[in-house]
Amino acid sequence: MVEHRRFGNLLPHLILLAGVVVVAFPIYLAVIASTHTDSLIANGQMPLYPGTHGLETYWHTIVSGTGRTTRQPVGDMMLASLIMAVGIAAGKIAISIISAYAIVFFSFPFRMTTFWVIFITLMLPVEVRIFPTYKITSDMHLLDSYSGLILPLIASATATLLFRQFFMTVPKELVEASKMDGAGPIRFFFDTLLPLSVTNIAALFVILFIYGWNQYLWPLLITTRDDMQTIVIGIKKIIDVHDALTEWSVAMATAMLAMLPPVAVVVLMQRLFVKGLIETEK
Amino acid sequence: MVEHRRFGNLLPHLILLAGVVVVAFPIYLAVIASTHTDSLIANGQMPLYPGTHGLETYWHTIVSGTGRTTRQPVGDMMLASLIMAVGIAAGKIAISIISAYAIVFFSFPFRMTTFWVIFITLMLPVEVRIFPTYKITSDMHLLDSYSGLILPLIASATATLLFRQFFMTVPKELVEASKMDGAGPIRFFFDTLLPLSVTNIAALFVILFIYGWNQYLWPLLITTRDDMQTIVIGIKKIIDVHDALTEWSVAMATAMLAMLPPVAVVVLMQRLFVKGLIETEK
Amino acid sequence: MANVTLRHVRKAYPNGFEAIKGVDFDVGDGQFCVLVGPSGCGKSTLLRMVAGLETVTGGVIDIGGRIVNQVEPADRDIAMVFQNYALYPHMSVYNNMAYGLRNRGMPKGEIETRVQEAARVLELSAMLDRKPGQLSGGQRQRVAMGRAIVRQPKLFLFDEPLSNLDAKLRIAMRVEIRKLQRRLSTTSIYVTHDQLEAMTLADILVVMNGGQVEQIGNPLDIYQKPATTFVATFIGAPPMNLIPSRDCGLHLEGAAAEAGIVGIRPEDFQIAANGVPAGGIALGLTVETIERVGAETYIYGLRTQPEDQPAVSAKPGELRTGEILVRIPGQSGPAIGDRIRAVAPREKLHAFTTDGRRRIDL
Amino acid sequence: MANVTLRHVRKAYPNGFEAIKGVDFDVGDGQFCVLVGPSGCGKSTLLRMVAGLETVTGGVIDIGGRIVNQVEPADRDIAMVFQNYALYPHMSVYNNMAYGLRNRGMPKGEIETRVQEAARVLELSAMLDRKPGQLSGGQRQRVAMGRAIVRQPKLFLFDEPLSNLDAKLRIAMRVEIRKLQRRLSTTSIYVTHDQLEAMTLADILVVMNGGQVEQIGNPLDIYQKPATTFVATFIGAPPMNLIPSRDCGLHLEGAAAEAGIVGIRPEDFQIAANGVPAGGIALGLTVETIERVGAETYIYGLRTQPEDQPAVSAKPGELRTGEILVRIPGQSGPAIGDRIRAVAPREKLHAFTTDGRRRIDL
Repeated sequence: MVEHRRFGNLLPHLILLAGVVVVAFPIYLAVIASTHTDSLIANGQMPLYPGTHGLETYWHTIVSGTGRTTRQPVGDMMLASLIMAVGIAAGKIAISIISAYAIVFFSFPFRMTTFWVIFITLMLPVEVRIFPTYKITSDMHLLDSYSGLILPLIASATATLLFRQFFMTVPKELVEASKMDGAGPIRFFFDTLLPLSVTNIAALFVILFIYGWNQYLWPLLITTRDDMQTIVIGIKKIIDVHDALTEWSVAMATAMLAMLPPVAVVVLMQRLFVKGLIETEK
Repeated sequence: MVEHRRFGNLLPHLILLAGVVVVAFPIYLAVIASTHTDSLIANGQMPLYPGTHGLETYWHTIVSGTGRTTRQPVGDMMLASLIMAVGIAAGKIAISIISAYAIVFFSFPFRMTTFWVIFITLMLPVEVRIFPTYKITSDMHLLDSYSGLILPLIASATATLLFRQFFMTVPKELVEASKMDGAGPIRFFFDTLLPLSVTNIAALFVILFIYGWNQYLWPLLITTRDDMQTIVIGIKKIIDVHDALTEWSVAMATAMLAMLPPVAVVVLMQRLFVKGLIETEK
Repeated sequence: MANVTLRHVRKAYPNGFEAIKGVDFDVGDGQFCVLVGPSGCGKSTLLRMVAGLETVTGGVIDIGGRIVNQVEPADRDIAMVFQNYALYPHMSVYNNMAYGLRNRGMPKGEIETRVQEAARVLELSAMLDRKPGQLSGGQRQRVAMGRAIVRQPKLFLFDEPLSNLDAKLRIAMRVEIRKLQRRLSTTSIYVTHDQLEAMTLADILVVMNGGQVEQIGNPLDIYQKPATTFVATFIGAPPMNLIPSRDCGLHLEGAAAEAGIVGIRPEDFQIAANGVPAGGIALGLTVETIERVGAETYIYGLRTQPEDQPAVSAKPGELRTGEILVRIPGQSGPAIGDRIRAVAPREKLHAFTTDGRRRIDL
Repeated sequence: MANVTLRHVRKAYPNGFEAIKGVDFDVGDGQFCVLVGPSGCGKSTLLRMVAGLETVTGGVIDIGGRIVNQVEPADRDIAMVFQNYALYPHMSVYNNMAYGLRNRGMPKGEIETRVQEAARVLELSAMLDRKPGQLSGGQRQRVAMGRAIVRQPKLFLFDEPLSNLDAKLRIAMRVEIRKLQRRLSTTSIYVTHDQLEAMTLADILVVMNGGQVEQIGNPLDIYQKPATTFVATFIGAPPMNLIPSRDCGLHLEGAAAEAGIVGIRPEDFQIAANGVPAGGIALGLTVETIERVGAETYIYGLRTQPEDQPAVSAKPGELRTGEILVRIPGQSGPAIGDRIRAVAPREKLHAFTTDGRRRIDL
């Protein structure tokens, strides 16, 4: 009900507008490029309005891919990326919510020590500890499998910390009331903590899905099979062909397709996500 | 002063302990491996205790590198990684704190629309919008430069959101008291908001430094010069040599060295970082 | 020093909600004006409009002869004490007080003098180097006061400054604020929801309800002659008993026909075995609950109430239909279940129109 | 229904802080026991120990003849109402009340009956499907009460259940809780820092300070015969005036030599032009501040005080050295600056040893 006067002037508005243009313009270019023919783009004469080859380019990209470089239709790549991204996001959330629960609501000897050991180790993401992790994954014969793709990525210090922060704001009295009501630790987790975390889980899912979708280095090492090739790897392969024959329209269409699922997740989860983010405003 | 009885039993303790072992064991293996000779490791007879070649291996790795594969001493790689990671972290923090400030404390038309446009665009990290971004970076002749390496990575929706969340918890009355005290928007930002954000900035710096340190795909595309090769790229190159001649000890030493700066940042910033994270407990 | 005048001040939000529906009052030079009312009555909004933190939809706010509707808060020559103190957590006590002066470009020496003087008055001299986080609630409150004092403004604004303190400290700080304001004789506007604070602090009391002023005046005048039933129940604790006057056993001779409600304050009742004071009233009550708090005793009595007679109100926090509260001094009095007769003389009775919006003089 | 007995109950934290330093008391079957004291006195800790939410370092807690030191909270047959209500935000009112019963495996029909009955008593029947977030503060408080009632426990525990409500609602709920407890006649322990709440609710009042019991008894007995100066100032508002008895103008005949402090409640003073009641006292005061709150008037008078005589206390929230508070009924009384004489008869005087730890009967 209460309207608060904020600082108000033109400057921040302009800065933000400039920011929007800078960020959005490349994407606009990509959309435009994907609707023109390759020769037009290669000539450097690409117009700033949409062309007429849009539909056929996208159809071609999805079902048969950029034959020259990746040997895979982009549709298959998207499926592989989707499996990996959902697996990583769901796995990370499950692991981190349980870890945070243990850290916040249980007291056992060396609780904080354990926390810090896990924390420092996990702050080092898979890229940095990639070498030993690769060795172990390979020894466990998990190369070229979705398990090998997903499992080493699902431990997440950041998500654990975020859940820990949220759990810290859960009133102690709620735990105590639960105890009084005869609910043990498992019951408290499922009956109270999990329902209360729904919006936080949704917000984290969005962030982690995009994290998973964007993985490049690990899938590159772990997978050699064409049908497990993710879309980010596909893009890289297209870009690496440094000659005039680059299929620019297909490349740009692939880029657009790669953006779709993250945007879709953001838009679909938006309501829950915003609720999760603005909770402190209540 | 008040001790609260939490749920207490053995199970979570054991689970966490198992977690520590699973996460920490590969790293222990890497440390051990880096202290033995290559032939020993290649034979698959690596012992679980440290060997005697530790110092010479590390010295060799830092000053001359794994000559066969990367043509670069690891010391130089670390410097390149460091410049990139610090640049990305500092840039991300500067941009996102200013954006969050504009979004939270200023009211202008289409404030929320602007917010969402920026947000959705930035939720798509550089990997996904890599194609158009690469094209523009290349058109601006920023290939093979640190600006080209850093600038496209510094827009950060997540950091903006985190600052926004923190700014939301700053009491409105503090802004109003500031106004009463004759402090305009710029003064309020530097005199009050920035000092209050120190711990949050430190916490974000840790996370973003590690994010920057781990970049792989973008540096791979943008840099072709050997002296700008980052350590993550170096590791990848070593690992890609699939033959018996892999210099395992040097590889493991490189892996260890790649972990050092992130660990150092975590440990050095720990006090501020923890303060930033546990603020809600006050 | 300044007069403050509000004329037809209105506040409407873009969503159509009208928070302030036309308020007029004057605060004389050096006077202490208290805005009191239940939460949501608009008192804080009104104060924030005077401070310049909320825009004014209509009407005129005049501070010291200058219309300030369009003036920035920093340029209104006012100082405000916030409910949560709003101290800068990262600055020392000294810097908290000095910050506003520095922003105005005051010379360093003058700042030093003013802060030291304010610290002396508020007994903060020993803790000028501490951060607000190291202070107790009462000390923080003093720092917030100090930050206002050093500015030497024309007008002090207080937004429920004592509501975060515990009961004992609140009483002590109340007395201190009053003494300080008397000494500085700076015009002040003070917002509170606590009628006791309002009664004890105010030179002029403004009772607000639903965005409108219910009554303005000297606190004791308001207590003795509340203009509406709202004021009658809001000012004075425990609240005045209100009884529909056609109700059983209430013969109010000589009252105007429109007098639909009779009010009697709990402390104006006496317990008497028989007799009715000339022109007064007598009520037969069955004692339901007794609260003995030492200095006085509260008796909750149930009046026999015909089923078809609606009583005035039974909102939460108010008395139940047909319940009458009697307050007698000391610790004696009847037991639960006793039948008693409570009588009140005519000069202690209040009469209101049936809608409760107007007082009728008996 | 059950008796509750505490014997030598102690609580020490690993860091050595002793929160409870040996507490003994008994609550009889169906009695309402109130633990009252300033914040940090250990009252909440003690309640949480009875609830089983804090471990017991020493001594014995006995509920209904069973020593419960090692019993889990859920198995103690108790129900607790928390200060912030601790309702499950994602469950409907119905499920909030039913959750504890379901966890105990009670048949569905019985749960339905009990919840409906509790909802009827607490006037919550119309809002059983709502979430706590859609309820007002008073309604949430009722739901918290309901969650306790449906369990039909041996013992109710209340941890400052009214402190989040506004003043009017607090008084109404106070009366309701008392009536409800009388009807259910379930033994209850209630923690509050509000002495008024304590006085009006308690069958047995336990006044705590610094982890120890200062006095146990009937509220009025405690009011009339406080055992220590702490109790004397804590129970009763405004607090009792305490004066070092060797002080100027205090001739207390026939008192024991050890009586170092004399106490007089503000309401026991009268203003008289001359004369001293036999065995009583008379004080000459200069009026400093007057607070007229309608039903009564508070006069803050300054007593002439020799420089070398230390007064009892001047903690924040207490009276300043040499200041005496007099409470007189009505709205008349002296003006600021007047010199008055306040007299009190001998039977209204209290005497304590110099350290304030023991009462001396006059």
